[in-house]
Amino acid sequence: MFSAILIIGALGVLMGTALGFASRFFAVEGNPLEGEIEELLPGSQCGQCGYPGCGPAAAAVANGEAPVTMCPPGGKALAEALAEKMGVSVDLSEVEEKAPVVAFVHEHLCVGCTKCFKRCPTDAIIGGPKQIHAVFADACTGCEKCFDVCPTECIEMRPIQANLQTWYWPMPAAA
Amino acid sequence: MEYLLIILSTALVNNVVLVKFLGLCPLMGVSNKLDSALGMGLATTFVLTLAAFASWLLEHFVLGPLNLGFLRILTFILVIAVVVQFTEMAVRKTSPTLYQVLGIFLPLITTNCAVLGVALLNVQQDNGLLESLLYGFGSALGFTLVLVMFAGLRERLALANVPTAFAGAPIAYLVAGLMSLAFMGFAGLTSG
Amino acid sequence: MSHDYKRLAKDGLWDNNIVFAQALGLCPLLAVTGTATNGLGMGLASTAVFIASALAISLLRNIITPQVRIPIFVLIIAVLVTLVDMSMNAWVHDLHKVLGLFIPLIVTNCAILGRAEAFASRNSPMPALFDGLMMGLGFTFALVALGAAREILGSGTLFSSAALLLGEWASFLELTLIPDYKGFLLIILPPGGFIVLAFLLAGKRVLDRTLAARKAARVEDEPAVADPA
Amino acid sequence: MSEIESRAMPFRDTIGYQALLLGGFAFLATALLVLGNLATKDAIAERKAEDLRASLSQVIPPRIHDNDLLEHPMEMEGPDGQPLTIYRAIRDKQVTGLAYEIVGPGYAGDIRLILGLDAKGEVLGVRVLSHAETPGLGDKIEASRDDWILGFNGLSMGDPPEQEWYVDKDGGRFDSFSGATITPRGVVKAIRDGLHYFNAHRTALTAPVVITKELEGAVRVKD
Amino acid sequence: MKLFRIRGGVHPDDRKQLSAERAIENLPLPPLLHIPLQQHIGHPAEPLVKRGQLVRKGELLARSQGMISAPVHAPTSGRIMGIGGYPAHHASGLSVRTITLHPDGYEEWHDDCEEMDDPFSLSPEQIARRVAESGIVGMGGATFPSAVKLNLRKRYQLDTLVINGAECEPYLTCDDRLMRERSEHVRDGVRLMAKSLGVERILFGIENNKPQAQRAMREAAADYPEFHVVGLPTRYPMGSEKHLVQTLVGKETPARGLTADIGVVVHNVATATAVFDALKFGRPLISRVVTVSGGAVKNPCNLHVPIGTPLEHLVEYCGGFVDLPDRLISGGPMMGQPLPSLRVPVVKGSNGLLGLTLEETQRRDEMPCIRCASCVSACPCGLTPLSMAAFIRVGSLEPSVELGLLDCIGCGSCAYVCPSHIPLVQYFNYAKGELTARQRAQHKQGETKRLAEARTARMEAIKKAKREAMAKRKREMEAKKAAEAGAAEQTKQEEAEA
Amino acid sequence: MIDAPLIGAPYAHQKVSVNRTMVLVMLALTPATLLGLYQFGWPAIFLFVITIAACLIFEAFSLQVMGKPKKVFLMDGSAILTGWLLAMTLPPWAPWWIGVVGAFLAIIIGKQVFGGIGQNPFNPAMVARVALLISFPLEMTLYTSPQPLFSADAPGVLEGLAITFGGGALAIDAVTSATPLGHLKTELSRGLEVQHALGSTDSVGQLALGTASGSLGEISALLLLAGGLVLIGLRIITWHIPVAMLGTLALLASIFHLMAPESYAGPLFHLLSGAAILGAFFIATDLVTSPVSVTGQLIFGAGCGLLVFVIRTFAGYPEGVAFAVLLMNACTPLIDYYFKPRIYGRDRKGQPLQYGDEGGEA
Ligand SMILES: Cc1cc2nc3c(=O)[nH]c(=O)nc-3n(C[C@H](O)[C@H](O)[C@H](O)COP(=O)(O)O)c2cc1C
Ligand SMILES: Cc1cc2nc3c(=O)[nH]c(=O)nc-3n(C[C@H](O)[C@H](O)[C@H](O)COP(=O)(O)O)c2cc1C
Ligand SMILES: Cc1cc2nc3c(=O)[nH]c(=O)nc-3n(C[C@H](O)[C@H](O)[C@H](O)COP(=O)(O)O)c2cc1C
Ligand SMILES: Cc1cc2nc3c(=O)[nH]c(=O)nc-3n(C[C@H](O)[C@H](O)[C@H](O)CO)c2cc1C
Ligand code: SF4
Ligand code: SF4
Ligand code: SF4
Ligand code: SF4
Ligand code: FES
Repeated sequence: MFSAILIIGALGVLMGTALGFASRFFAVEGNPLEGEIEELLPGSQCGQCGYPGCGPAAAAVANGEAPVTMCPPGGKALAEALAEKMGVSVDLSEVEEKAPVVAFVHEHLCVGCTKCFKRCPTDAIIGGPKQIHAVFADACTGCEKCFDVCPTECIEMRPIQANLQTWYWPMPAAA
Repeated sequence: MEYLLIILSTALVNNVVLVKFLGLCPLMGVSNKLDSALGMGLATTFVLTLAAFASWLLEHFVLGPLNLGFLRILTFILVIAVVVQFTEMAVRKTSPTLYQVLGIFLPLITTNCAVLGVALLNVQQDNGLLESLLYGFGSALGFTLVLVMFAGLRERLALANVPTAFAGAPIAYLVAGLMSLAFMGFAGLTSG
Repeated sequence: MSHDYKRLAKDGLWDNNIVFAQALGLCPLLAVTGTATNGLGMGLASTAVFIASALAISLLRNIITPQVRIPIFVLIIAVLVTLVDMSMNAWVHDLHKVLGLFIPLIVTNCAILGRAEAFASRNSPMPALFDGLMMGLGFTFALVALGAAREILGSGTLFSSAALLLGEWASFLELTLIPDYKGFLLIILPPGGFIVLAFLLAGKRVLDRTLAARKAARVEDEPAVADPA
Repeated sequence: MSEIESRAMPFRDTIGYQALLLGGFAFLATALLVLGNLATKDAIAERKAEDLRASLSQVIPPRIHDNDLLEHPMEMEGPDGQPLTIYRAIRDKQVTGLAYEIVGPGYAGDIRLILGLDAKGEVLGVRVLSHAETPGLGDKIEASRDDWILGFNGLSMGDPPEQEWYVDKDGGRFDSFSGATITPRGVVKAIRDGLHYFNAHRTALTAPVVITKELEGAVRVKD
Repeated sequence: MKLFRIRGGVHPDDRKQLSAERAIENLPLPPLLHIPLQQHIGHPAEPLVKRGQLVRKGELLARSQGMISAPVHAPTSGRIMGIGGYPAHHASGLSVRTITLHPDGYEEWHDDCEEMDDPFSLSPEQIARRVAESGIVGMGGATFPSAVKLNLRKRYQLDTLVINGAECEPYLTCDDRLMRERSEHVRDGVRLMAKSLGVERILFGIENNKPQAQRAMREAAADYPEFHVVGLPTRYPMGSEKHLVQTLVGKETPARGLTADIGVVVHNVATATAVFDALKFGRPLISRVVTVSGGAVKNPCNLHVPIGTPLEHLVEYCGGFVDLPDRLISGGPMMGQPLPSLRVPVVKGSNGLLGLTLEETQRRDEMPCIRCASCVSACPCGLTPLSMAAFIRVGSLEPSVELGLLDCIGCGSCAYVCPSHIPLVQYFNYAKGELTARQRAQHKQGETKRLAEARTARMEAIKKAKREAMAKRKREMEAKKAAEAGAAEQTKQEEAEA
Repeated sequence: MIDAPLIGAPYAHQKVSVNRTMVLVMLALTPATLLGLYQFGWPAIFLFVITIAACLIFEAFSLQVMGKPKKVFLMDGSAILTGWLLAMTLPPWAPWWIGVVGAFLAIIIGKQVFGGIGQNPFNPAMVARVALLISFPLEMTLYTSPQPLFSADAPGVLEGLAITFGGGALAIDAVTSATPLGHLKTELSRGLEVQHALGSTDSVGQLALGTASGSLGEISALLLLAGGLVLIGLRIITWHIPVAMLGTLALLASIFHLMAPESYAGPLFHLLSGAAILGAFFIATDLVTSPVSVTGQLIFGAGCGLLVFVIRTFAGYPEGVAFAVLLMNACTPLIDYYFKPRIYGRDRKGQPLQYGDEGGEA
C-alpha cells in the first residue's frame, strides 16, 4: 500500500515538472488577437462603445468582456467580421444598423465658436474661429460629437442620400 | 479486418456520444461552426488516443501488478488532466484563434467523459495495447464524426426559420436526439 | 468580497442553471434520467460533490498555481467521488446498487470542474460553498425534471422505486399515473432524452419570456397608477 | 486566474514548486484513498457475496442444502472452453443441487442466465442475470414481468424429450412471444445447452465433496 | 461549326411572335426630350450647354468625363429647356441630372455629322476614337462604353470578335429586326470593329429561333470568309457573353476576368449598327430601336426612337394598354428592371419596354425554400443560389461571397425555375449592393482612421509644444528667481542648470 | 400596376409551385397506393385516412401556435404527402393510434419545430417511422399477408374498424406473417441458408406485383417504379439519387451473393423487397433533406444504398431504408458543404481558371 502512495506521488512530481516546463516553453505574452481586432475596428475613437477608444474596445473584445456587437458605427459588417475572428456565432438580427448619417451645419445658425471643430475626431469640420463651419461629408463618420457640443444647435445629423451610384436593391421583404 | 471492426463498432455502433452518452458538453458547446468542430474533434482525437495509451501503461505496469484497482479513476484522470493541460498550452501558443474558439472547452476535455470513459472501458474489456489504442482512436473518430455532422446540421439550422422558443440550444438537442435515433439503426451491427 | 447570496441562489437554480443555461453536465443528465428517482439520486450525489469540491478548492486556491490547477482540481474531485463511492458501497449497499453505476460518472461531470474553475477558485469559502450548493440543487432540479418528464411519458409512472433510494417512507412518492400504459420506449431511450430536454428547455424559455413580459407590463403600468396619487 | 496570479509569489512560478505541488497533492490523494480502501474493503466484499447469494437462492431452494452456497465452488471448463464456476448445494457432503451461469443468443446481444439443477438434472429454477432485449417485447423472460421463465421448473433433458426442447415456432413445446421469437429461442437454447453440459459432466459435477485445505474458506466472488 | 455545351440555363416561352414580324417604325418626335447625363456605366457626362441654348441634331451636349464615360449628343435640333433632376430610367425611382430639349421639328443636323465614303480607310485607333466620340455604349444591356472595349487590343492578345445576336431574352426582337432589315450595315459595323480590334475571325452567333435573321446575315456575309454566322441552340442565357463565348470557342472566361483573357471580345448587333452609323454617316448615338411588347400592350411593335423620348409616347404609339399591366419592365423579363412610371425617358441601353399581365409574370407570394435544387441545376454559373440567398437572408454576406455571389451574372434563371417563387436575384442584387456599400464604408473607414491618427498626432504635438512652452516659462521664471537670489548661491545654481 | 411591390427580376416564371410539386408526387404514388389499399382492405384504408388527417391536424395546430397563415401552408400539400408516405411505410393493419402518434412525430418533432416546410434537416416521415419502430416494436413488426378487398377472407368494414380501432393486427393473431426481409433475417439467425429461408416466401414475381406481405407502400415494386419514372420525367426529381441508391444496393448484394450465396440474398431480392424502390424514388429524394448538387446527390444515394445493405444484412433490423435515409440526412449539410458544383470560370478549389500554362480548359 505504501509503495502505492509513493509511486503515485512520484508520478505527480513528474507531471508537475513536465507542466512547469511546458508553461515556460509555451508562455504567451498578452493576447495577440487584440491587435488583429483593433485593425478591424473603425478607428474613429468615438467612444460609442463605452470604452475610451478603439484600442481598449479591442482589448475588451479579445478578452471576451465585450460582445462582438459592441461597436455601433461598425454595424453588422463589423460584428460579422469580429464574430468570424473570435470564432463565435452571433445573432446579427439583434444588431441595429443605424442609417448612416453625416453632420450638416446650418450656416445661418453657426457662430464660429470652433467647438465642433475641436471635438471632431476625424477633422471633418472645416472653418476657423468666428468663421462659418462646414462639414466635409466624406470624412464625417456621423459620430454626433459635434452635434452634442454645438451651443447654437446648428448641427443636424442628416441621413446620407442615395443616388444612382449608391442605390441598390433592398432585401426582399421576408416571406 | 478485426481491427477495422473495432474501429467501426466503436465509431458507429457504440458511438460514444449518441449511444454511450459521453462527451455531450463539448458536442453542444463547440458545434456552432464546422471549423471549430473539426478543431475540437482533432484535439479530442489526439487527447483520447494518447490517454488510452497512457492509461493502458498505467494499468499494466502500475495498477494491475500492485492490485490498486481502487486508484484507477484517480490516476487515469490525473494523467488525462496533464495531457490536456499540455495540449492546451501548446494550442494557445501555436494558434490563438483556435484557442479562442476552443475556449473553455479545452480544459474541459479533461472532463470530457468520453476520455475517462474510454480509458475505463478499455480496462473493463481487458483490451491489449493495440486494441486499446484502436478503441480510443475509434471512439474519438466516432466523436469527431458526430461532432462534425452535428456542426453541419447546426450551421444549416442557423439559416432556418426556427421558432424562437426552440432556436439555439433546444433545437440542437432535438437534432442530437434525431441523430441518435438514426444511429440506432446500427444496433446489432457487430454482433451479427 | 461580499456576495449577493440571493443572486447566487437565483443563478444556480434558474438563471444560470448548470443544465438549462450552461449546457454542462449533460452526460450524467441524459444517462440516468430514465426515471425521476434516478435523477434525484444522481442529483443528490452530485450536489454533495459540488459542495465538497467547492469548499476544498476555495480553501486551497491560494497555493495552487495556474499551471497545475486542472490536474489538482480533478484530483480533488476524483478523491471525493471515490470516497463517496467506497463508503456507499460498504455501508449503504442497497442505495449503492441503484446509484453505483452513476457515481463514477460524477468525476467526469464537467460542470463540477467548470464551477471549480469559474467560481470556487476565485472566491472565499463561504460563497463558494453556497454557490456549490445552489449549483448542485439546480442540477438536481434539472435531473428530476427531466427524469420525471421522461418517466411519465415513457412509462406512465413517477418516482418508481423511490423507496429503494430514500427508504420505505418514500414509497408514497411512487405513482402510476397512467394505468395500463403501453409505454413509449423512445422517451426512455437515448433519443428521447435529447428530445424531452429540448422541449423542457423551450418551455423554460417561453416561461422566462412570459414572466419578463409580465414584469415589463407591470413596470409600464405602475407610473400610470402612481400618477394620480 | 487573474486573482491567483495577482497574489503570485515569485517562488510559485518555479518548476520545482509546480512539481512538488502536484506531487504533494497526488501523494495526499493516494493516501486518502488507501485509507478509505482499507476501511471499506471488507465490508464491500461482504456486500458482494450477499448479492450473489441472493441470486443463487432464487434457483436453489434452501431446503435442499445446509451449506453456504458460496462455499466450495468448483472451477470447471465450461462448454465454451472458458472457466465456469459451479456453485454447489451440499447436504451431508452429498451434492444435492448446483447452479451455474448459462448464456444464450438474444435479439440484442447475449442473455445471461443462472440455471439451478438438482442432482438428477431436473431444473430447480432459471433466472435472468442480464439481457439487453427490447423492453416490452423481449423482457418477458424476466421473472418479475412474466411467469414464462417458471415454466422450466421440474423439467429435465428427456422430460420432455430432446426434440421438444425448442420454442413452438421451431416445433418444440415452449411458447414464444408474438413478435419476438428470437428471445425465447435464445433462452431455450441456453437451457438446453446447460442441460447437455450437465449430462456430459454428471459424474464430475455430482461427485461427493472432499473438503481439502485449499477449498476451506475460499469464497470466490465474481465481479 | 462545332458548338460547346454550357451548363444550366432555362427555356422560357420566348413570345417573340408578338413583335417579330413588325418592321421597325420611326416614332414621331415627342414635344419634349429628356436626355440623362448618365446612360452608361462609369462617370456621368458633363454638360456643355446652357439653358435656352439652341442645338442642332447630333451636337455634343455633354462630354465624357474620366476614363470610363461617354458623351451625350442632341437627338434632334431644338432649344435646351433646362438641366436638372428628372426621374431616371431606373428601378429606384430616383432622379438624375437630365438635359431637357424642346425639339424645333427641323431635324437639322450638326455640321460635324458628315458622311464618309470609305470608313474602312480609317486606322484602328481612329475607329476607336470615333466610336468614343459618338457616345456609343454597349447596347446589349451592359451600356459599357464600347470604345474602351475596342481599345482592349492594346493590353490583350485578341483573336476573335464574337457578335452577340443571341437576343435570348423573351419578347425582345429589336436585334432580330436589325439583322433582318439592316444586315449589310450590321455586317460593315462588325467589320469595322474587327478592324479596330485587329482580329481575323468573326463569329456571329444567332439563336436558332431567328432563322430569317440567320439567313439575312449569312447572305450579307457571304463574301467575307472571316465572317462565320453560327446558329446557337435556343436557350437562355445564351446571350451572356461568357456563355456565348464558351459555346462558340469552348473556353471558360476565368472568374473575375474578361473574355479578352481568352482572346475574345463580344459586341452586340445594335452596337455594331451604331458603329456603322457613326463611321459611315458620322451620326453619334442619338436613337435606338426599342421593342414594345407584352400581353398588356395593344399593338406590340419595334420602334426607332430618339434617346430621351418619354416612354408614354411609345406606349401611346402602340395603341396603349389593353389590360392593366401587372408589371412595367424596361428590357427583357429575365433581366430587365421595373419602371416607376411611364414618364421616364428612353436611354441608350433600353432595348425593350414590356407591359406584362399577371398571367405572364406568374407572380405569386414567396414560400419558404424547399431545397428542390432547381435553381442549382438552372444556374449557368454553377452556383448554389438557395444557399447564397439563405445566408443573405440572415445577414451573413461573407459566406455567400464564398459560395460565388460575385460570380453571379444576375441572369435570373434560378428565380425563373424556383417553385417557391423566391426573388433570388433580388437577394443577390441586394447583397452585391450592400457589399459595395460596405467597401465604400471600408474605404471611408481607412480614411477616417488616417484622419483620426493625424489629428491625434497633431493634438499630441500641440500638447507637447504647450508643455514645452510651459516648461520653458517655468525654467525662465526659476532662472529669474534664482538670479534674484543671493549672489553666493548664484554660481552653484548656474552649475546645476548646466 | 406601378404600386406593385418592388420586386427584382425575373418577371417571367415557369409554371411551377410548391403545391404543384407535392400534388404531382402524390399522383405518382397513387397507383401503388390504390393497389396497396386494395390488397390490405378496410383496415389499411382506415389507417391511411387517419394518418393523413392527423398530419393535417397537427400541421394546422402548429401553424396556429406559431401564428403563420394556415391556408397557404396547409394547402401546400407537404403535410398530406408526409402523412401519405408515413402511412405507406406502416404495417397496414396497425392500430389507429400508431397513425396518430406517427403523425405527431412527423409533423411536430420532424418538421414544425424546425420552422415548418423546407427547414427540417431530417425526413419527417422517416423520423416518425423509426421512432415508432423503436417505441412500439410489437405493433410495428406485425404484418399480414394481403387479403384483397372483397375477397373471401378479407375483413369487412366492421371487422376493419375492429382491427384499426381495436388492437390492430394483434387482435387476430392468426393472420400475421413476417415481411420477406423480416422472415429472411429471422431464418438466417437460426442458421438456415438463404435458399431454404426464402424457399417458403414469395417469389420475385410476387414481390414485383405486390402480393407479398409488407407495408402499404412496399408491396408493389413495379407500380412504384413506374411512379418514380414519371417523377423523373416531370423533372420533380432527378435520376441521381434513385440510380445511385439502387445501383449501390444491387452491386453490394451481387458481390456478397456471389461470394457466399448461402448467407446473402441476391440483388433482385434486395431491390424488390422492403422499401427499396419506394425509398429510392420517393423518400431518399425528398427535396428538403437531400443534397442539392449532382455530385452530392450521387454520394447521398450511394450512401443510402450502402447503409440499406449494411443494416439489412449485418445489423439488428430487418429493414434499413428508414435508418439509412435518416443517417444520410444527417450528412446532407456536410455533403452540401464539401461537394458544391464547380463555379463557372473557376477550378474545383474555387480559384479562377488559369490559361497560358498548358492547363487548357478545366
Ligand atoms: C459660442 C460662443 C461663446 C462665446 N462665449 C463668450 C464668453 O464666454 N465671454 C465673452 O466675453 N465672449 C464670448 N463670446 C463672444 C461674444 O459672443 C461676443 O462676440 C463678444 O462678447 C463681443 O463682445 P465685445 O464687443 O466686447 O468684443 C462667445 C461667442 C460665441 C460664438
Ligand atoms: C425494434 C425492434 C425490436 C425487436 N426486439 C426484439 C426482441 O427483443 N426480441 C425478439 O425476439 N425479437 C425482437 N425483434 C425482432 C422481430 O420482432 C422479429 O421479427 C421477431 O423476433 C420474429 O419473431 P416472430 O416470428 O414472432 O415475428 C425486434 C424487432 C424490432 C424491429
Ligand atoms: C444573362 C445575360 C444575358 C444576356 N443576353 C444578351 C443578349 O441576348 N443579347 C445581347 O446582345 N447581349 C446580351 N447580354 C449582354 C452580353 O453579356 C454582353 O454584355 C454584350 O453582348 C456585349 O455587347 P455590347 O457591349 O455591344 O452590348 C446578356 C448578358 C447577360 C448577363
Ligand atoms: C419528391 C419528393 C419526395 C418527398 N418525400 C418525402 C418523404 O419521404 N417524407 C416526407 O415527410 N415528406 C416528403 N416530401 C414532402 C416534403 O418535402 C416534406 O414534407 C418536407 O420535408 C417538409 O419540410 C417529399 C416531397 C417531394 C417533392
Ligand atoms: S464605438 Fe467603435 S469606433 Fe467608436 S471608439 Fe468604440 S470601437 Fe472605436
Ligand atoms: S458627426 Fe461631427 S464630430 Fe462626428 S465626424 Fe461628423 S463632423 Fe466630425
Ligand atoms: S442569377 Fe446568378 S445565381 Fe441565379 S442562375 Fe443566374 S448566375 Fe446563377
Ligand atoms: S429553386 Fe427555389 S425552392 Fe428550389 S432550391 Fe432553389 S431557392 Fe429553393
Ligand atoms: S458531462 Fe460534460 S462532457 Fe460529459
